[in-house]
Amino acid sequence: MESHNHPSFIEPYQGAATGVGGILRDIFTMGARPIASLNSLRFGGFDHPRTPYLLSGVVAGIGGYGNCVGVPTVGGELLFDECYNANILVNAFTLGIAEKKHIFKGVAKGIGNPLIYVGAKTGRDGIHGATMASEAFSEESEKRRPTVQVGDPFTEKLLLEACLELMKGDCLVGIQDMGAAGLTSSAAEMAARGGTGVELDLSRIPLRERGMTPYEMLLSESQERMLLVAKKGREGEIRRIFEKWDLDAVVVGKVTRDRMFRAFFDGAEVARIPVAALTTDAPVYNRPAERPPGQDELQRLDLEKVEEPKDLGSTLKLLLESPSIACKEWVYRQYDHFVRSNTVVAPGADAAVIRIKGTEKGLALTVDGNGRYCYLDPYVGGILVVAEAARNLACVGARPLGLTDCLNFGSPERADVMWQFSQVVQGMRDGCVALGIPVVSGNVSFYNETDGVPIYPTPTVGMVGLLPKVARHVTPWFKSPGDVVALLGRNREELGGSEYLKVIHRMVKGTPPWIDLKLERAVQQSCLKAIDRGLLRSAHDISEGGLGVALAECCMGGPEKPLGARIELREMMRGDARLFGESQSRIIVSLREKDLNRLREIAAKEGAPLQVLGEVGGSHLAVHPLVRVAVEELKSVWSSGLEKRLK
Amino acid sequence: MRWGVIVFPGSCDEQDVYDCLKRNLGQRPEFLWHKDRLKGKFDCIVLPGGFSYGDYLRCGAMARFSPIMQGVVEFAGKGGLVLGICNGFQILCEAGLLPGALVRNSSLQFVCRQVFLRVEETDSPFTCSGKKGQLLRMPVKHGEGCYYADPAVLERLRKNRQILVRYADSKGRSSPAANPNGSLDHIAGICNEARNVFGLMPHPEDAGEKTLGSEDGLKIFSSVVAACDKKEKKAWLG
Amino acid sequence: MRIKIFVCLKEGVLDPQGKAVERSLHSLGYQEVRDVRVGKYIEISLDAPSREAAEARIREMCDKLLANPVIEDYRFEISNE
Amino acid sequence: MRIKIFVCLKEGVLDPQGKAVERSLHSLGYQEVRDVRVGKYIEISLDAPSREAAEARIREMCDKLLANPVIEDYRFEISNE
Ligand SMILES: Nc1ncnc2c1ncn2[C@@H]1O[C@H](COP(=O)(O)OP(=O)(O)O)[C@@H](O)[C@H]1O
Repeated sequence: MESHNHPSFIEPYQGAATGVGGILRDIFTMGARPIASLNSLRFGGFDHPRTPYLLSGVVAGIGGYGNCVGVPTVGGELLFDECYNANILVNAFTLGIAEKKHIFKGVAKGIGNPLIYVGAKTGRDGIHGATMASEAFSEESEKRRPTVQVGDPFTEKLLLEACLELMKGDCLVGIQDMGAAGLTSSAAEMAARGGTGVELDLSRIPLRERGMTPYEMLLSESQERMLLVAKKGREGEIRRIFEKWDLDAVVVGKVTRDRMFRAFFDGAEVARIPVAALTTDAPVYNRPAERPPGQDELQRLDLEKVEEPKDLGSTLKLLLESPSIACKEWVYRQYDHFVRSNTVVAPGADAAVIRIKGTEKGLALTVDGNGRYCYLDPYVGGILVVAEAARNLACVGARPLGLTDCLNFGSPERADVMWQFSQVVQGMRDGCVALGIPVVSGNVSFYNETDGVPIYPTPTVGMVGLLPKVARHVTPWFKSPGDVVALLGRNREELGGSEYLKVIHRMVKGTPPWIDLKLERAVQQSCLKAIDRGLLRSAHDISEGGLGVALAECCMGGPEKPLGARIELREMMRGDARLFGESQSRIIVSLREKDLNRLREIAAKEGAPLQVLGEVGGSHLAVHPLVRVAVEELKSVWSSGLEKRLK
Repeated sequence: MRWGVIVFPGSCDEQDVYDCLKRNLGQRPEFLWHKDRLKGKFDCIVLPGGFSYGDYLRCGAMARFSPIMQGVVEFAGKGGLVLGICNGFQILCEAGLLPGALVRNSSLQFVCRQVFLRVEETDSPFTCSGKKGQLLRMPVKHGEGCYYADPAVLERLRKNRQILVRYADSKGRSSPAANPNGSLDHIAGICNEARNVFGLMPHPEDAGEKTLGSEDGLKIFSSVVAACDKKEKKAWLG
Repeated sequence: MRIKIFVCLKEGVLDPQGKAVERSLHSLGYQEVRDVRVGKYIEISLDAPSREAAEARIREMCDKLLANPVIEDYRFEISNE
Repeated sequence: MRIKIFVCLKEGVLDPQGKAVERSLHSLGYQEVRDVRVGKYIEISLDAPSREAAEARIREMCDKLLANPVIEDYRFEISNE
């Protein structure tokens, strides 16, 4: 997972596009073919004048790049909050599949082996890009017009095919994408991993512009370039493959013994520095962290003062059409989610499902995050993001294989932000340990703040799960009238940090929902086992908007005709909390009546509460005694919620 | 049957077409590199979807000059079957093998969604296994799939019954809502006058299996197989 | 020589991009704007023995590649930069 | 008044379209072609009390909507058609 937050704010289309390009290169540089992408996006409120422009540009950029390279974008998430007005988040996730025997690393080994530059030519793009990405915004930097890179997905596609073709043979020693700080960091990092040095002849770098200085060549962040270390004597083979794909492949240096990074230009040495000074010996920060004094006040929520709406049906509709909850089809119909013909569950479900050709297996993918929870309680928020992602996988029938993350925060030079950061990381760790999920990679994006105001601490996670039999997968939507609707998990009176408080009462207060990781595990295991045994016809995680919104989504969210449901909710708590509270560890399932007892047995064995809510049927969503609304009406507000704000 | 699937730089769907033919129809397709000349004997050449040459300038504009295309034009001239899907359709139009052009979607946005195609004519090698009025469900995914032709050309297409498939809704009716790109006369795919060259925007190869949501796409490929099986190859000309 | 080539959709071919730009300009308060058309603008440098020779070459390039005669018209200007 | 607006990527900004067109022209045998840039060409009609007034309005429109100052430059010509 990678962030491209700052560039996307400056130039949304190109910023997002090059973000996708970067993460794709990270994948295929390892010898893996990228098979699916997702993205996690945050934008400001719709009353902010730039929001529609930024959103349209980012979505078009993600689609424009991914579609052209031929990698399906199968899912993502998109939330809106004023705290992102001047600092949008664009986090891109890509999954690739590699053969275990054929994994490549960015390592420079074998004294005398050639360093080969492949891909696009070098221009003056993004010089100092790496420093720009790590600087807080101010009115001043807006004016400075940092150089924005333009992506060339066509060249990326050629580079992808050429690299994968090259990797089938045995002439490659190491390979790395030229990312932040370009040639300098890729060459130095490869040398550091190999315990070697590198010598570069800058006069040979393929250039796009005239008169570039060695300094510029070393720091250019031009896209769609890679640095290879090849076996000596095999240069011709490599050149032939890249020629076939119309790409440059030029020997620009060699691996040396002396552990020095050296660059020459026109015969003169222009740089000479120990590799370690650029890599392993870089300073490690230990920044002060402190809980801000205002945190207690933030967590205080007096529900007495929150007036319960008289007409909960209208409230439900308001929530369904609010941009964070509304249908995201406007976004994902701009992404090719079918290419490679593996997509079994397309965007719109709790998790996407792709099959692995030639096997019975499938992979489920999801990205999740809730900055508001982390703002109110970063430790609990950290747990919740992990739990939700795993729950989303459970809903389609997949057990987690691993997690990657992108940690988006304000300036680490602030003690309060560092406190949020360390709390979130601890929470995520505890969540991962409890649920048995390894963290395999990730990314950190700091300085997401403008004029002294940081964004909510926003970790986003990408999680991948395995379905042993892809045909067994389950989707969130009700399937046929007469099916029983049941709830795995427990409703609690919790409104703190909810979308309902935010949208209806304009309040961001309280503590986020409570979580018991044992209960969470029990609920997920029950769902997974029931799916394994073919008992469930649908399963849907309850998240933003609570039970009310989740039920509505079960009724109308699917690609087929909407279905109604008759539900009884007789718990002793206020109606708005019953419907819109965001208690964790809950999954709405539907099943044939004859299977109910078997589900009961599973839930009892796992220790998960199970409660029958009602049945599928009719043309209304009726939650007795709180609301009764025609499903068509819900569908119409939900489907148009996002698009009408973009007009 | 001998299928050739052309790989242009920037093709994305060639593997999907290949797999669909092989796995779902037991065919033995072969990839053809765009820089090569067309050699060997083929019954049907497929130009797959994707972004040949990045779709810079105009979709398909540069691909038509690929060395292999000269052979494809000759092959088509001799009555060989040529199927262009999405970007392939655009290339066939640019190359003059099909009339008209594909322009920017009226929404100005890329569109990826499931659509229904209504089979309009069955006397073609690409639709001969279908029934008139039959609905086929398959995805579209393109930014420039709005078919355009001037009125005289359009009239000719209608008169010669070259419009083989149109966009429709689940009930089989054409309407602006069922038309994903603003295509003239709801055109989803057309053939040439000789009926041996067919281009369509939707992707039959992505609708080849129940697991992927639909197997209606097989109708297009199996029509080709049926047409080629016939002793009298031109039987579909009616 | 530096050549500027303008490629525009033919009269009669729908120009949704032009329409969209016009709508946006109106909503930004530029009510006085009409008849917006959006096309392509291509600049190339060329060595040619004469202006006439250059013209002939460019016409060829446009007919073959740079414009699609089914939907587009083109024109160009030559300057001696 | 009829206005012609040319929007081009700034010098130094990668122009993938231009590069691809150049490569195609070369492979079609137009070896003499160099420095291809592809941009947008926008034509609009406008009523304005004076040329200066028109210029000011157009500059605004370009800055706000028609060009993206981060990566693009623009220029325009006014004619009295
Ligand atoms: N938040 C994180 N969680 C887990 N792993 C991380 C995290 N941040 C970085 N990493 C890992 O540390 C390594 C270096 O990360 P980073 O400095 O972001 O690399 P780059 O800038 O090259 O993408 C990568 O393997 C990355 O996956």
